[in-house]
Amino acid sequence: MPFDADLLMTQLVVGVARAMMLFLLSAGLSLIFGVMNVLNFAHATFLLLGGYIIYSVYSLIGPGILMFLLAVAAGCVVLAAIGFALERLVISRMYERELPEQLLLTFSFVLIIGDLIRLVWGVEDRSVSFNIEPLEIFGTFVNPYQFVVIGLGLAVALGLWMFLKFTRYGRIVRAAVHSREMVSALGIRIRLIYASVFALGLALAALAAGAFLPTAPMALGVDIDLIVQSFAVVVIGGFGSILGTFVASLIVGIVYAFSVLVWPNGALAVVFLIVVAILIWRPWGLFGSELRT
Amino acid sequence: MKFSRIGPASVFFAFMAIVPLAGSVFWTMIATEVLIMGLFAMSFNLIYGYMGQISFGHAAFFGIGAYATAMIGRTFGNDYGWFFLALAMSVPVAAIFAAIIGFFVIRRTGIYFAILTMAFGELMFFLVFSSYSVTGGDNGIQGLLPPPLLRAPSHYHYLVLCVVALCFVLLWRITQSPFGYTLRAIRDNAKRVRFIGVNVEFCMWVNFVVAGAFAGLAGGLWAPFTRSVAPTLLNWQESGIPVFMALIGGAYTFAGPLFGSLIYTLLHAWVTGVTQYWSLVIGLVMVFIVFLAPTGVVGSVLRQWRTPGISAPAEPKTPTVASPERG
Amino acid sequence: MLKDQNNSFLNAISRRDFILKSATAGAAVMMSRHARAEAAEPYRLGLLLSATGSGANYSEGGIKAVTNAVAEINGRGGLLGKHQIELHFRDTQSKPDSAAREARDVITRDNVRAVIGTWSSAEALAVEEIIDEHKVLHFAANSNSSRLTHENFSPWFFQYSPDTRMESGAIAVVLAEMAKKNNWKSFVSIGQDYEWARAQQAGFLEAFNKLVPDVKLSKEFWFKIGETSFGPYISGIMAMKPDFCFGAIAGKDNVTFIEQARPAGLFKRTVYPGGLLSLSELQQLKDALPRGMIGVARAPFYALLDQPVMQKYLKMYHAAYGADAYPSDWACMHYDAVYGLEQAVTKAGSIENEDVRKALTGATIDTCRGKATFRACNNQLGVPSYVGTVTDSPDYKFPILDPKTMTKVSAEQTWLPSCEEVQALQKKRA
Amino acid sequence: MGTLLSVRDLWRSFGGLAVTQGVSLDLEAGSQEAIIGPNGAGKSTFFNLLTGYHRPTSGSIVFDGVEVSHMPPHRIVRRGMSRAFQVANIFVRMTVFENVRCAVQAHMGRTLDLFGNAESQGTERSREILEMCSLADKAETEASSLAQGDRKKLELALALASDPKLLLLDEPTAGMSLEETHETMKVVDGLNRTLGITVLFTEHDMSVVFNHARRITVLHRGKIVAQGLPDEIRNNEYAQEIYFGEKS
Repeated sequence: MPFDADLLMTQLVVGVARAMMLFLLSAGLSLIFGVMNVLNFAHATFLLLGGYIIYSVYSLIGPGILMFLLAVAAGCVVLAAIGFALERLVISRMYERELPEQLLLTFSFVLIIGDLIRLVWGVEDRSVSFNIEPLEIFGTFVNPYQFVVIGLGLAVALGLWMFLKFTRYGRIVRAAVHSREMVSALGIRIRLIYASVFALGLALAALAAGAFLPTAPMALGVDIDLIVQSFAVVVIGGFGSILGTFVASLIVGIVYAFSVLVWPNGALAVVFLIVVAILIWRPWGLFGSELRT
Repeated sequence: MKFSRIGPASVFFAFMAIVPLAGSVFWTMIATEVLIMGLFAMSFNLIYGYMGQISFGHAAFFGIGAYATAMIGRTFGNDYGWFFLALAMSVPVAAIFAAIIGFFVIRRTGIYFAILTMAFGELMFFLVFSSYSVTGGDNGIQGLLPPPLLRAPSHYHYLVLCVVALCFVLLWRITQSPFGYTLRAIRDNAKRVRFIGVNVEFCMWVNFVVAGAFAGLAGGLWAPFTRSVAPTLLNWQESGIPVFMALIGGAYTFAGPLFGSLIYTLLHAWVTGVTQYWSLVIGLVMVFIVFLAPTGVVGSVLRQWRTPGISAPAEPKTPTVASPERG
Repeated sequence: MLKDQNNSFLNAISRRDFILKSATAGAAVMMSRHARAEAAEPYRLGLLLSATGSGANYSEGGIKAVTNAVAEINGRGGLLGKHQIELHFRDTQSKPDSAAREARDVITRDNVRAVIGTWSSAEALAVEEIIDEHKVLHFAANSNSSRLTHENFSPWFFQYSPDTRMESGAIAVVLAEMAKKNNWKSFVSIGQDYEWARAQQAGFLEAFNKLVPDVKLSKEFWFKIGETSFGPYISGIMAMKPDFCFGAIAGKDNVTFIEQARPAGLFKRTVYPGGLLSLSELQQLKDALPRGMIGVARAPFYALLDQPVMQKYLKMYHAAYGADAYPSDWACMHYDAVYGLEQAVTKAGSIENEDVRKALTGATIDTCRGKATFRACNNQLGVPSYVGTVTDSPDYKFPILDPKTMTKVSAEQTWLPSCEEVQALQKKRA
Repeated sequence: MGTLLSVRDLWRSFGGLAVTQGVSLDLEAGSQEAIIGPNGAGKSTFFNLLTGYHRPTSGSIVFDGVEVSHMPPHRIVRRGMSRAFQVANIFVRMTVFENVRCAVQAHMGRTLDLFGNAESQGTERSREILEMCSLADKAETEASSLAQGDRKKLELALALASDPKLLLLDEPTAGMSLEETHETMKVVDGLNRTLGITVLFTEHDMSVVFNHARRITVLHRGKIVAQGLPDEIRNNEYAQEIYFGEKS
């Protein structure tokens, strides 16, 4: 492999783009776990659901980039509503239950939603194509859509950070990550917070689906491949930490990109080697806090 | 008193012994599957029901056992000697991997234990998957025929029945031993166990290895049963199956996972024959179980007629399992 | 079963209610059997394809085709005019282990005489172990690793698709021409890390090196099935500056790869020949597919319009799914598999497995791809592979591989030249 | 009788905050002493350091002639130092008898006996301990359904199972009724007098402290501020000020 500056540069860019895709997917997962202590196995399945919904809305109102953005917004709203309802009706009954039962419940969502998608949309893959032309920079071609993804990832990261840092709701959510009892003690309606966080997490999954659709078709089984990588990111970054998820996404994305050059078929094994190493060294992740139970 | 604990299991094994007499190859094979998966689920339950930790990478040991048997079988053929050696080797090979992985995972509890086991499981999956020259990569290994006398489904069924029954007795002994009670104590309150003079990490490690070894044996039985192995045996979705079986049957009863395997396997066989939306049905059943029979089917039945104090491990009253020790 | 009942069944059939419909059809068969006690035994046929997992999309064509073909045959009274075909579908979940399990299930529970399937080669390899033991016929119309007909061969196995050696050999023939003409020196390969792609790539290397020994493979990339972001691979390929990039990618991954490679400029830097461009990919990628790209197809209906069987099937397909619907390569091959079974049963005059197997071994049958003969030593159907360049067509709403310039590489040109060589590879089964 | 426990200049800090600051303490074999101090004085941390649950930042702990400051808890227990917790730490999903039997078997070194029968080992001793702690009538009760007072008794029983030379009791009567308190302290006194077990306990209830401890150590902000016989402490102005003063 001829490693020159050009290659390192492009590999860095594609790595970061991959990272931002992972971040969009994992931010909601991390937030939900951080606040509610529920590991949502079905998070990527919700992404899939969001993708199919966006696809359907877009084929109704499309074509055009503006219409696509509208469809993505619609997808986010629908998923948020689903998330809110699901939390109130099902998840909220699980907080006092044992961990395996929670895992099993979200695992059963994977099966149920996967089949519901099949019932409604069938087995055909769905994709949206915008015929993007390559961009030539300094004699190398790059995919301009990568910059869209990177920009979106940064914007979401910044938005979430500002929301958590500067808004009242955000501060309550952060407090809930730290200690559930404290928030209830303050007399804040924790149930509403939980439902809202779940809704936000699912809306983020729909947003990720929107970023995903122009580059890869929505297809059954995609969720199974994605969720494992998403877990890797959340574990490395630390549950509940948006900054951690962001940094971990970068690590996983960039390491993966360079592993592909050196040991292509073992790239995912490398990612899980990192996960294992981190979990042994700091089980609460790079930016998670040790004291959380 | 003792019979009331082993009674249902005796009925179960007696029933398993007469299934082939009905003459249906299909039901014989289903029964074999119930036994193998039941052993897998019981091995998982050593970690969950008795030690209080949830492993989401237990299929790794099942898969490693299956691969150990498959690779020895592929190399040396299927003489009776080699066949039984290959089968037996699934135990130490899985145990060695469990020992290495266990060394790292037992330091963590609760959700971290679950995720660390899952990460190790996925790591093993990707290693098997990408070591194309050794493991055959994605296509796995085929042609794992047992020696002629064991080829007939009913014969293989009786072999499996003997092995699983033996394991059942061994597992029963383990759970009724001082070690078994120490595990229950660790499950209830790991911190306290340290202060009665027990090396908690070491106990957990031993148990992890034992559980891995039994899972490996289940995998070893599985490989010649399906005549082939593939890396999907190791991945995290496969690890969900024993979790489901243990919960459906009742993780806090000794034979619960075995009955869980019976229920799950029959349900699966029935549903896949009726509708292609089998995962929807299974998913709904899972939700149903989680909400309406949280102590599992066997657990719920037992609760109806068993006096407290007799049941080996009792049903949970407080959600203590998930919380890590320090916090 | 009444004839018009069958027609309405055929018309009404759609993807989603396939199972319900076939279940009721099965029930109807059972009932009519009770009604007419003297009716002949039904022919039980297993269908092992994916309804879930990564293979679901590509199994749909097969499911449709088999259902249609069965309905058509049953409409004629069944096999030999009296044996109604009873279809038993099982979801293999795109996983080898599940495939083996479902194969065993459908064989022992429903007593099927034959199975059709599966989607992936790894699944087919697992199933082949089961059918060999139970002496059940296995018609593969999708999965095509050459292991199935060589190393793991079972006499009960019949291959309706060109195997990987033939398919990749065909691409090698076309590419060797181009390499000589353009004075190419090096290339890279990228493939899905699974049986079919591994076999496809190995087959290509062997055949290509024989034809043009001095064009060198400089790097191979393998990725896990279901990869969703190919960025790192694409830039890795471009950095190697190869003259061409051989792709052993099929299905959704090929769609994703092309969707991402195009805006990344890969096709401006190098050519990407060899990917499987079945009707599914052509319809899905549409505009995103670079015109002029070289791809391979297994049964492109648009290039086979002169074949009587294809004409018949196409008419049936339009009747069932509308004038705008066309059968995918997978559908055509699965149709061939059922139609081939009928021809074998007719020839044997019996539905007994041993008779049908003997009748089919070495037989010449009519298929969507013309008359073709099974190779006696490994039950490989002697069908060509179709290598062509992507072009727009006035007749369809999607691009096709140009039939005018298409290279039809015959089976004899690409499979192992002699049966001795085939048999040397086939291991003895215990 | 010689010195059973000798603590020298023990320090421990958590993230820069020194919780234990140079504590030194000697304990005669056979004695029964108390450590008192307001909340946050560092009593629990001190116990945690002694029993190996936390490692000291510096200093030494010599127990029965052996340096134990870097041993893990289970090894210290096996050397004969046992503890009962303030909040009952029992095995809720086992019966009272199984609780104690498990601890007895651990003391017998049977923990790694995978194939033996738990029901036939250490049962005599377990019954003895239950008798001692007046829990014999509740032997078959599931621990989770015990009342608070009985939980504390079981806690004590678990600590006794390892046949300790030194027993550390963290508020042994917390949450108990007056009657239970009396009963429990009678058991403790009995252990000390008849079995010769050295006892070191912390307690909030001053009547318990002054009636049952032969020497009292006052801990404040991680330091020992006073030490002496009950009467001396009662009259020690410094101790009165920081302890009783802050408490009210």
